[in-house]
Amino acid sequence: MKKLPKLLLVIVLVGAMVVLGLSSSTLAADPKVIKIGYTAPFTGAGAEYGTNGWRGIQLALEEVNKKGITIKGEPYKIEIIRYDSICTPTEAVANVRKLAMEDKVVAILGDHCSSCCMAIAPLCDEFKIPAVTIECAADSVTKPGHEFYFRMRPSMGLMAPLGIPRIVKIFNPKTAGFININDDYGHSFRDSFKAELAKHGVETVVEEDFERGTTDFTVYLTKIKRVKPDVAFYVGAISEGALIVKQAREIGVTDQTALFGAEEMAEMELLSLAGAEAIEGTYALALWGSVDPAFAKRVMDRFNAPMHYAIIFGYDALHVVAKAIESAQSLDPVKIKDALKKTDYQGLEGHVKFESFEGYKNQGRFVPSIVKWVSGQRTVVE
Amino acid sequence: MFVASRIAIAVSIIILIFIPQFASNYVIYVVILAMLFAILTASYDLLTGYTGPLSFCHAAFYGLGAYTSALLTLRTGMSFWQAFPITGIWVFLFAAAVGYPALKIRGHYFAVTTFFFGHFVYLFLLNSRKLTNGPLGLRGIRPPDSILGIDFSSITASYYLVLFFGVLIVGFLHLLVKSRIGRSLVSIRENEDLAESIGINTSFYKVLAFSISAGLAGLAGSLFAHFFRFLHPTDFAWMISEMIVIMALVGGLGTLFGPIIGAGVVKFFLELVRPAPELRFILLSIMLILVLLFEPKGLVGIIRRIRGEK
Amino acid sequence: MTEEGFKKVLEVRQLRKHFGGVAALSDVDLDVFESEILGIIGPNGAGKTTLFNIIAGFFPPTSGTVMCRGEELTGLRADQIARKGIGRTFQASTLFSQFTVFDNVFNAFHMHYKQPPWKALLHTSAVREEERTMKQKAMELLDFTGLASQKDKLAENLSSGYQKILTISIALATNPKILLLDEPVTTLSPQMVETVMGLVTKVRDTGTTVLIIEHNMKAIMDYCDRIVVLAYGEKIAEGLPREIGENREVVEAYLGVMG
Amino acid sequence: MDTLLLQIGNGLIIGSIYALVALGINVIWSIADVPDFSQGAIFVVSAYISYFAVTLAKIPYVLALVLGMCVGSFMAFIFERFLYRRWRGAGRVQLLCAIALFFLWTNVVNALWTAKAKMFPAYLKGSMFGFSYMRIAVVVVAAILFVLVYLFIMKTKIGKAIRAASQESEAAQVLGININTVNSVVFMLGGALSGAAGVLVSPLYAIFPTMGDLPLLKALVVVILGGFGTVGGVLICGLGLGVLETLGAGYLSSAYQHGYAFVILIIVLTFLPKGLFGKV
Repeated sequence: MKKLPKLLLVIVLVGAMVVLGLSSSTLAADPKVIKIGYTAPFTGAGAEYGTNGWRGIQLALEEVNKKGITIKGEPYKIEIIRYDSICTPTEAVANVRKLAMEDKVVAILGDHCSSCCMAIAPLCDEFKIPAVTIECAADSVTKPGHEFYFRMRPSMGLMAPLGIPRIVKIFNPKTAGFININDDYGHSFRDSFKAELAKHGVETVVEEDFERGTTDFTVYLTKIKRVKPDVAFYVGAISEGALIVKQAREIGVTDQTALFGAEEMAEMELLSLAGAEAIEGTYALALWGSVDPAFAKRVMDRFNAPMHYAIIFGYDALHVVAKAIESAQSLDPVKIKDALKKTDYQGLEGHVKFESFEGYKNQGRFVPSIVKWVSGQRTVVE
Repeated sequence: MFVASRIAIAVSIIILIFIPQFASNYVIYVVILAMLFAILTASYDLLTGYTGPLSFCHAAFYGLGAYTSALLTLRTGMSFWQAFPITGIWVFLFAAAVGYPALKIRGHYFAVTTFFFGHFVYLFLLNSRKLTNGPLGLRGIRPPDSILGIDFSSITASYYLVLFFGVLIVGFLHLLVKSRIGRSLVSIRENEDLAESIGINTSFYKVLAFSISAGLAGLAGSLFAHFFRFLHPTDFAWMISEMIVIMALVGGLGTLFGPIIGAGVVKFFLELVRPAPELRFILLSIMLILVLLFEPKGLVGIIRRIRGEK
Repeated sequence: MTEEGFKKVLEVRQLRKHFGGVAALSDVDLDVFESEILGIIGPNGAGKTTLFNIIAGFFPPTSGTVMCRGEELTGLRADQIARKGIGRTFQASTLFSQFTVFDNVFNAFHMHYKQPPWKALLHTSAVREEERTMKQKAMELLDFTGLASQKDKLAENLSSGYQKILTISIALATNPKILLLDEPVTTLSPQMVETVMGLVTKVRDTGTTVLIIEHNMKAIMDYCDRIVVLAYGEKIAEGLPREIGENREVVEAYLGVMG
Repeated sequence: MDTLLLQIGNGLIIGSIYALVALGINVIWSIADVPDFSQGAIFVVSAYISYFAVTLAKIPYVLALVLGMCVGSFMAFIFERFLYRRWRGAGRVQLLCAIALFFLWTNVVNALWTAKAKMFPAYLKGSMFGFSYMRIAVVVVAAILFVLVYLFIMKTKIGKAIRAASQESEAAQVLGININTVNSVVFMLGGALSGAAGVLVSPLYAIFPTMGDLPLLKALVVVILGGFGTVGGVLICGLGLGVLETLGAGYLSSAYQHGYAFVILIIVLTFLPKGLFGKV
């Protein structure tokens, strides 16, 4: 039986390692540091969102930490702990539980994908830690909403009533069409815009779903070309949008149908991906009108990347949380939550205030703008 | 069963029982997922480890179980305690219906076909908006109704529920594998023609193993649905099937407790690497290749070599 | 030993088998009598193994029937035919190579369990009792075939001769009434041939009918009661070893010197 | 042009990509008996390397195509020489290794060059009948490669050895054919074809780490439909799948565009276990 002890030792060791290894939080929290968590997709299909969001947060972090936050006379610095959610609910929930329980953060930024936001929102109430989402679009994230979960950008349901009247004014369409990514973002965009269009007497005649990873859209665009709607909304990530608009131009869809892109298609990156000629004369819904060139230059110098709304949201989100901590003058998450409710901050994207209205809770409200690409320039349409 | 392994199992169960008492909420959550994956890898081992056919659609049955149980409770007002067994039986029958024609295909053809079947189930869950609410995810799933005064909305109660069913399922698998039915399955894995020549109805047993393995994955799905209370198709995509295969292989196919150890080790490894997002899947696939290169029988193979067995 | 005195155990009528245009078997008729050793010889590609695979149910014939004591076997699955008392071995010595010798044979008792599967699952005392008797039977069979001393060896570590004996033991474990042996002694040393053929005779003496496909003419001539000769899918001769020895047609079919 | 013709044209273009990758996998599968998932990784890596060659080193597109094929065959050679060869005969281990390689390289590319989609600069302008010259070029180059492979297998000495080995590898060894060289050549051929497919498809769409997933899966279906048949069989099945899929998405439901391959696979496998042109 001499083998027994050796085996027993191995099992006990593995068991101990499993437990200790997991709760490997830093033992003595550094008194001068405020820990804020950030959960976002850095790998998988949604990796673009996470990368851009992180860039915005880093820029804001430098500004905040330069002068530090003084709480009851003590200067503090912010430290961000980021984990990958791969746009998968179980991973996002694991991130939030680790941030809350292990890293003991006072506030959380993220997630980007609506499926993850919907999974982590109830947890924030459970752990009583405030969280600000970067770009989740689905209505159900803040409707009925959660006490500890905040969203700055307007949800799909809010964008439609603000955007559609002006779209109807521009195109005066009778019929409309949709070609959208087959995920929570794509479907919530289509559902709310289709409903709002119907209120204005515009009939939706064609709806095309494509799966993430699809690169050839000629199949769907040919159907849209046959039906010839007056305006066609194309919804997805910016790389998908660039492909759609190029292939639409190639097949001649744009001869009878005006192309109207979702939020990502108002980004400068569309110009670099698709080229000025392909996007000439197309419109897009934009989450930011114009942003001061100095910030755009800072982003280009630092990351050699064009402006993207996720950068802006990440930047604003961190500043909003920093302001809330400063006004709360405490590291108690509940006090920070109360301070967040009273946020009144002029951000890059617009005036940030979290209100509860029309069944929404802790939801920001601002009017999205409409952009038109004219000879390679992103012009804001009033 | 060697005395040493039996003690090792008893010690592990004791450790698992005491974890919620002193571990943080995050550790409990991770161990619950690890246990669910242990049920998945153990049930996967019944098919690929013991009976032979290599399949890549185990996450599809996990997903079908989760959505079936969630929809039964949401749409028909059934309680978890009724939906749980019904889900297991439904996924078992569904797998038998799909498995019968599929298992006529042999070797690599079968592996690649299951790869596609898994993706097709993912597409179905994603695209049937009316049934599964598609990409918007299924919310508001109620935790199991409280029995014996235990309120299952707390994570510790869910932990013990998953542990209880986990031990039951693994116990059932252990009895099955040690019985003559298990020996027949292994005969099929070793040599299908010879097994047929000694009177084993190989197609029946293969479909049986495929269906039991799927039904148990469906039960794991049901447990997950009522613990996590929010379902989205991405949790059941082919990447998860891939993960189950790696866990089972790293643990050691055909040993039942190998894949369970594999689930724990790989899940622990993924949590350790959580701060380095980009590296997770690179290191995972390198781990698989190393196992294939140096010890195809996985951790159990290594343990056996240490204990100087065959 | 004339045919009339004994009961027919196996009747093959008009058996044909085509593999995409190639006629592996055409119109083969065959009668097999109780507890005789019937040798089946013929050049490579004569259809011998195809005949065995059809009788054992591994693939269906293009046409024709196989009857066993009045019951039709054609169309049944291999495991159903095994249950009807027809055991077989394969051309290459097919074993559970990763099992021990004992497990190889013990596993082959699959058919004889009376306890229902769900009881087996619960490992009830009756089930455990049944398993003990099966283990005993396996040991008796190993003694019978002379492998008892090597029962804990891995099948793949056995010598080629003993591997052949193990394949026969596996087939015997299904306690068949008819045993189909596909080249049991082809690659063996003369002494090993004697041991294996001695075992075959011992099996026949217990009342089991044995059909042997073999190229080793000496073994066929010494041990078979009757011989059937197949060539190019047709039966060209049948009879006692003496008659087959002098048959000119058989010699031509073989194009070589016999034995 | 009538919509139906447009859709069939789209289908042929996608189908020729499937066929190219499928031809490589088909040759490998029939000789080394492993569905080589790692060809998907080669598809992606070759596309990225030729993208950098064109954008950074400014070399012309045709050279980038050749470079892509060289990279592809080199990677395939390394995989076979140091990994697959170890487990010749153990089919399962080879399959698991192939999938691990595919999984590994997709994530290595994601880690090295981030997930942001990159646009391959167009090398041809203008279009005809609603198809840009670049898309037509895909079908033309694919056809040329198919003919070259056909000649290579039918007319050259190594080609004959490959055909012999695909019948019965033991018999081939008896005839003095060195299985190792045949395997190396077959993998390098497969790698070159997958590399070419990667570089051909990039200018039409964008390159991103998971760009190899769908073409690989479709190519596997084509190989099974073709049932290790002739070079022509793979071409017909590849184009056929592309057209059927496009028509399915065009006229039935578009959400299941990538599901039709599975439906076709199941139908064929239940009725024709040997595949349409199978000789297995």
